[in-house]
Amino acid sequence: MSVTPAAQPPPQQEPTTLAARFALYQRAGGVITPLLTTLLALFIAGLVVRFTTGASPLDTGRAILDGSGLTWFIPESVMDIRSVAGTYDDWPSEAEARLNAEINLQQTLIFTTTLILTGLAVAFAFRCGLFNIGGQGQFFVGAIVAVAVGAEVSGVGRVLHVPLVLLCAALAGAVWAGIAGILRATVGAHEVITTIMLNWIAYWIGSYLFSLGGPLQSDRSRQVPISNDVQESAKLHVFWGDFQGLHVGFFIAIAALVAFYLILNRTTLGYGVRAVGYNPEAARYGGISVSRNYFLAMAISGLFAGLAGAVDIMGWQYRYGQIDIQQSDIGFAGIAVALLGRNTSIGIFFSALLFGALLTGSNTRNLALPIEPELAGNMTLIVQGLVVLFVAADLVILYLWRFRKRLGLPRREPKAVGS
Amino acid sequence: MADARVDQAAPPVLELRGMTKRFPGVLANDRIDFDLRRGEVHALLGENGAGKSTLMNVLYGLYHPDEGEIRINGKSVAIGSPKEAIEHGIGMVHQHFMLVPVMTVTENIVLASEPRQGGIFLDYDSAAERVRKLSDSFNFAIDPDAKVESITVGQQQRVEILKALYRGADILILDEPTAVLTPQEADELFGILGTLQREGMSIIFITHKLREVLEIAERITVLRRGKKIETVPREGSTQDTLARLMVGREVLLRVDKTAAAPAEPLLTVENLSVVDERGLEAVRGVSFEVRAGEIVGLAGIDGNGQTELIDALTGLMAPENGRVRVGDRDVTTENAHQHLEHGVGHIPEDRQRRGLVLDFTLAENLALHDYRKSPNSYFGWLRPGRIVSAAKSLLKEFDVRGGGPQTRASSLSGGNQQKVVVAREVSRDPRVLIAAQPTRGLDVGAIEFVHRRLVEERDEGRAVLLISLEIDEILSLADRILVIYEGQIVAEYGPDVTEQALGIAMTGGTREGAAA
Amino acid sequence: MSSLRARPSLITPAAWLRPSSRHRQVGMLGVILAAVGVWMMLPPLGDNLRTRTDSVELIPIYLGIVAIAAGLWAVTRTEPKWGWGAVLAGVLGIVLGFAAAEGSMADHQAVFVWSSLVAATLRWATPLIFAAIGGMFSERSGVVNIALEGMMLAGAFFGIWGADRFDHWLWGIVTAAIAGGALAFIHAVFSVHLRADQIVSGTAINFLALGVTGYLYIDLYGAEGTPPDVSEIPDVHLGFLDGVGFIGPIFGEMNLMIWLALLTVVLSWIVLFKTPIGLRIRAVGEHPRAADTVGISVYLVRYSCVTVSGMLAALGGAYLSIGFVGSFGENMTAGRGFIALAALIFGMWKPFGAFFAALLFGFSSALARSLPEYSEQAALLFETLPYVLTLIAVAGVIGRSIPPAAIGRPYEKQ
Amino acid sequence: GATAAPMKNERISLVTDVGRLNDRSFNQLAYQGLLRAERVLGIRKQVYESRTPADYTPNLTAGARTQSALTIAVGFLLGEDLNRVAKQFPKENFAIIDFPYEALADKPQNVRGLLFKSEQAGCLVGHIAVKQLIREKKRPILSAVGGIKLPSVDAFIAGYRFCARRVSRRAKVLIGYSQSFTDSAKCKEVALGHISRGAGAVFQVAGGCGLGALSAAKQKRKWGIGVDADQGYLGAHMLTSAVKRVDESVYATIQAIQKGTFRGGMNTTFSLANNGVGYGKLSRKVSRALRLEVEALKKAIIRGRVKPPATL
Ligand SMILES: Nc1ncnc2c1ncn2[C@@H]1O[C@H](COP(=O)(O)OP(=O)(O)OP(=O)(O)O)[C@@H](O)[C@H]1O
Ligand SMILES: Nc1ncnc2c1ncn2[C@@H]1O[C@H](COP(=O)(O)OP(=O)(O)OP(=O)(O)O)[C@@H](O)[C@H]1O
Ligand SMILES: [Mg+2]
Ligand SMILES: [Mg+2]
Repeated sequence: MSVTPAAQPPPQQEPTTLAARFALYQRAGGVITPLLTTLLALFIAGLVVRFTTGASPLDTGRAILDGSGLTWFIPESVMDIRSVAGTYDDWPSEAEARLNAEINLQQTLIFTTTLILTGLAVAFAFRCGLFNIGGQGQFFVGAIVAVAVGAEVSGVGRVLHVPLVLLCAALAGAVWAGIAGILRATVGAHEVITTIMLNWIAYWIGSYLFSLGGPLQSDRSRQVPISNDVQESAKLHVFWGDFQGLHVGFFIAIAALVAFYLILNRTTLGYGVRAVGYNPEAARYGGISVSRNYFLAMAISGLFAGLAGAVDIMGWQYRYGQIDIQQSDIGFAGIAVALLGRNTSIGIFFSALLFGALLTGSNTRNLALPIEPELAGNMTLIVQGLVVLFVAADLVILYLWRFRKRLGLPRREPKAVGS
Repeated sequence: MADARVDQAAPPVLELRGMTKRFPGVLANDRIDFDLRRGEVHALLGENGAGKSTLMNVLYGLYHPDEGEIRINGKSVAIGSPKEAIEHGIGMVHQHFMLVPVMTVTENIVLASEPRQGGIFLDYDSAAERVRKLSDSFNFAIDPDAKVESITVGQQQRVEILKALYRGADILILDEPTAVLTPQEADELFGILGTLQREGMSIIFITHKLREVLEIAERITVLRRGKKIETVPREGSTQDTLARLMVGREVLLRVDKTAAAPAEPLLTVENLSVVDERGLEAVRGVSFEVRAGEIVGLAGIDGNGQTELIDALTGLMAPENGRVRVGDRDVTTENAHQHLEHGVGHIPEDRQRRGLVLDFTLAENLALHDYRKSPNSYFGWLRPGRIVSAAKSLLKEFDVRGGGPQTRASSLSGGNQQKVVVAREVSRDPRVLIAAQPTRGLDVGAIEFVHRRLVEERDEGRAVLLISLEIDEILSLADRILVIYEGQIVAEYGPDVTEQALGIAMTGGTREGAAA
Repeated sequence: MSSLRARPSLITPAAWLRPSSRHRQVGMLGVILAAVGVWMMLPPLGDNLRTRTDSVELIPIYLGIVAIAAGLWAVTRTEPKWGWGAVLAGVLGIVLGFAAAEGSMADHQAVFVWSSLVAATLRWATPLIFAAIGGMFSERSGVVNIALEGMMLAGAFFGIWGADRFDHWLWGIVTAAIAGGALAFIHAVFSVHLRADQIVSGTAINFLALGVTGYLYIDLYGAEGTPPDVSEIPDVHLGFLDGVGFIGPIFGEMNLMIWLALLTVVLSWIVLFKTPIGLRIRAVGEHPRAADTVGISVYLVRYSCVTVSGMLAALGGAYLSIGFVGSFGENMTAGRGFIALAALIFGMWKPFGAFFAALLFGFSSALARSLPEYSEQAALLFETLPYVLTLIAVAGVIGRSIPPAAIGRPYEKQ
Repeated sequence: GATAAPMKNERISLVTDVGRLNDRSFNQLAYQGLLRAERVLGIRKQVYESRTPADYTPNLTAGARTQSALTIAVGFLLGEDLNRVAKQFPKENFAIIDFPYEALADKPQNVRGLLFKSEQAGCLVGHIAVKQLIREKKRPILSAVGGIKLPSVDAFIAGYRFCARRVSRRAKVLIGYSQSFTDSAKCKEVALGHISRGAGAVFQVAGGCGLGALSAAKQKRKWGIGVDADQGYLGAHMLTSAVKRVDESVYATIQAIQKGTFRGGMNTTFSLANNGVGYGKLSRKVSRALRLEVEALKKAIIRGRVKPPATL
């Protein structure tokens, strides 16, 4: 599965594709296409909801938007919340409604934080021509180490403890991904296999550590397979909200976005990574060590994913457990986030926000569909799938565009060659 | 079979009328008229980007024309896909070969019209047999069971021709077929085309090489910037008139240079042996030296160890034996980066695969070797401003057209891409410049530029090693000529050796060697 | 493509031995030593040895250490492949040695009933084989299929739905294939026609499959789940194998789908390498433009291959639901699609390669299921065995696998 | 408390853990209890599924903030979050399944723990299984297939093993964990392994995964024993089930709310004594004598004469 440019001969059709897309973007003004596809996606999802439940597609879209908390920015709109079918009562008061929007926005941003970091983990490797499908495992390792260092180390002040935990978790993630990097660099083992395997290894090691009687299982209660809570000194400051509010990890994620951009575009390291990603043969010819960059790119990817794990633990979860590991899929979501964001910082920010909003907005708490609750959860999964599917296909818009053209709308004359 | 004479009176087998093709922002073909007579070789001549390939791709159904009409044997036809083109008896050998490297010759040839066994299974044996027969009838000497990636470029091209013949083509389009061939291979190709012509085939032949045009074409159509300039018969045309039609100005066809003044040896190679990817010894005990102020030409047929030799000289591959010195420094075991540091410049043979990172901007590409150094970077931080401004002046100096420092390399034409590579290598002020196939696929204007530049570098006291498959290029540039054959240096000549002598040495000393 | 590399065709093909081959031998030796150590721990040899001496578990530990040393030696001397292999094999040997020392020896027999281990191996491998072969068709034609998981899940659900609805397992298989094919067709539309990123599209399909099957499952079957008396795919009873030692218990009573999986491997090999269709598929995956210029419809080939891949993956799912456990549960494929993807790559996109990779995986899963008898504490750690073994295998023995050249890149007609 | 007037139409919220509603285990049973309360008691239900642990707090909070009369947290995974939310909303009522209130860090006084003596149910089915095998002249080897090693799982198995051995010293209980509550193929493999080692009855304690174990029993013509709900409907191979009436506990708690008798800061323990656990429908092949014997054992346990342990 080579998304790795490594094995590709220089493609002739590539520029055409890029050029065609580029032209489209230019015509559409850059941001219009993603916006349009997102709206289209929500509408299609709404159609499916309509088909199965009879609810209006527009209401569905509106409910998801409300549920995501993004309407918090428009205070007038919060009291206007309508559930899809009207089974969901109004909030007792406007203040409560506003608080609800606020809580939802916090949850959206908490997801966004994690998704940005797991997205970066995929994107960085991708820029080096590697497909890091192992963000999940690196996330686990980061979370595990964060719990271990955050809970078991005590007596250091917050000033030391927080950076210590972040550092250890990031390093753990880097080491975990680095294994795949080394294997790719030295023996050429395909990173898709190795990272899938490392995911499962991390999964089971984590399950073991937190299992009843496991090394990291809670001292307080021998009854449950979860860890101790991290020390107060290892918790990230929550700066907005009381009920699992937004923590400063959000800014760590933003900083990571900036770091990602700077490393890639402003450092010699990033230059090497990109060169290898685009054309390993040319990079080698240019005096750049391909294997070193494979390793580094994977390790840095793992660093981001490890941070994601740490930030989740330190920001709101405070403990980790066997079941948490077995149910988590946030690392996989990172793949879609990165690719949807076209592996750039800005793109990843917005796609992480989109995913975060979708996850919060479409969960059963917010998208109260007029169907049995046990069906609703699966309905929201369908909605998410459809949205991702259509958002990815920006060409849909091009088809619609062409369709418009076929209707006889005018187009500009291309200029002659050589002018 | 009918006589080879072209029937002037009969209607043309193929006629294009007012063909127009637009790409976003580019008018690639502008109302072009073109006709092809039965049994003729009609050359299509033009600079890089003139629209030749586009026109032929339209004819072959790969592009859909915006306007225009195609007539075959007087009848207007619509060609919507290569499949339909094939049905109309059109075969095309593309500029970039349309072969699947990991499949065998036979598989490539029979693809999509496979002989079957019991209606279901691929009858590979009879396919291979047919391919062998077809190949033998044209004296192609191609092993039907060889993997395409393991045969020479010349052979690959014959496979392409066989592909067209196998499908019963009677109009054959060849897009820059000689760009990748050795002189011998090119001659063989012309022989083949002669045979085909005698059998009644009509051929469209695209090239930049004026000499070839005059050698085989009955008529020549010249395109410039998407427009048809003129169609002229061979009689009465000369290289100079054609070049002027093509470029729109006078072109210098020979390289002006003074005699070399070689000084101290800068590149010394002693008893070098290199093993290729498959563990075979590709370079076997080669020794030579290149002195400051001379151009040493390394002539040889493709696949005689040049690639491995270059890789070893530039640190991309560790030699098995022997040593390499740059100046006084032994660089045998050093890596590519260290070679660059010690003054080796390298214009690689494949600019798209090696020379450039096509998705990088020109500025980034120009910094490829030195991005870690001041002033391009500072403690690991790049300084884009410096990189861009350095690039700006380089692009100007080397007359790179079609983009600025922030343009992606992929959007440049081949000639300009090559200029970027040359600019980078030369501007680093290397002591030794290894130039492999520096003008492959370039038009006359660009070739002129690169050649001039190489001579200038020599005159500035660099040691230049020129590796080329084109005897012409070697003869017009080199001050001393080495011939490589089966991984060994088999002959050394001065600058005034004859083409024949060189050709014989390149094929192992005997005429039989050439046929093998 | 212009970048076909010309090879020296005239050089006599005598292979000059490189000095590094000595290093390779050391690495190989390391792998072999460690393998011997592991083997000695397993019955019947292990039991016999154990009756003579009680520190028998030291053997793999010693051998493992030697193997690691040899491996490191080779690694530092340009033979990373065998070197790392030896290191990892050595580690495995040591782990097994310790496990043996910890565990109660009486349980060895229980763990290594070879015939039941082989039977379990085949059961684990079957869904993987279907999905990996399915993935092979898709990826050979140039379309990444990360959605095998979802297609499998769809097969699992619609398999049981069809068997229930039409009262026969045969219909279950048919509906599973249709459902998987339909899901795959969506993937094809998006990744071939709409040129969406193939991985994003695949991820979305996985979401969709999870949602759709979960939704329909609850909607149709509610709290009690799929009916207990649903028609299941039968086992094939081979009477003449009854009582034949070792073979009998394995092949005498094997599920029809396991036979079908084996058949699929052979058939797909024939299709891919012995028919014109296979030739075209491979050409499209390697060089779509070349295929286009001889009149092959790249889109058609890709659409069909992706659809077939979904159908096959769905058969793997159907095996799980109506072939093996006889019921459906939400997300019952539990990541097998991704393992199948790994098996496909590990098997270098070849039918038999994928088959053996799936077997390796099945074997280690089967082994992991029985190992907890050694040590209850470490039960969860034994779960890592399939993954660790695969990691060792990719790292140490196989190494690089080169994907079809055009994979992942949408093809644009001019 | 006969003082409070019965309320009608109050809102009751249910928050699942990440197993979600259709886990064929306590989430599903709790939901069924809620449905019954909706039908019979006329409450208004409000169900929040948790897809990730990040949903726990917001979901519990939403339950409290929408003025639910009671918010029920399903499972110990929600313990820490419930602790926090219950403190935030001291006036609201909460209940948590399978978790003692005093194990919550702050021991909030508005939370009620709903506990189950699953070992008693395990004991009964263990007894039945051994007796049945002995009567059929088979070796008394039993299999228990657990999902993940959790106290709530082990309680069943501990009772099962204790009472199996109580019947016969020869009785052997093979215990295996599939390490999953969803992947039924894994459970089936574990069960097949046990059966190949002679197990004559398979007790599943693994939610949805356990269906695989029961399928193994069916295929190999051994006895199957269900868990949580009465799974007798699965077929003739079902010997009985160890029933844990989570639905009952939810229903009873809602009833208490309506009657105004709900108190936080304490636990309700559901056991054989109050019919909170028990055994399911017995196979038709179970003799009358055995049926009487089981009832006797049940009484013995209720009186405290037999005390199955809750841990292995
Ligand atoms: N796929 C394409 N998309 C956009 N523009 C194109 C495309 N192909 C060609 N062009 C444009 O059409 C013009 C003609 O290109 P064409 O490839 O026909 O030139 P050519 O004569 O074959 O050049 P050369 O001799 O270098 O092969 C080019 O200058 C280019 O601008
Ligand atoms: N896909 C494309 N999209 C837009 N412009 C293109 C595309 N391909 C080529 N061009 C333009 O076409 C011009 C000529 O490109 P072309 O590929 O014909 O190079 P070339 O001149 O054939 O090079 P050479 O023959 O030396 O390999 C360039 O200026 C480039 O900008
Ligand atoms: Mg060209
Ligand atoms: Mg061209």
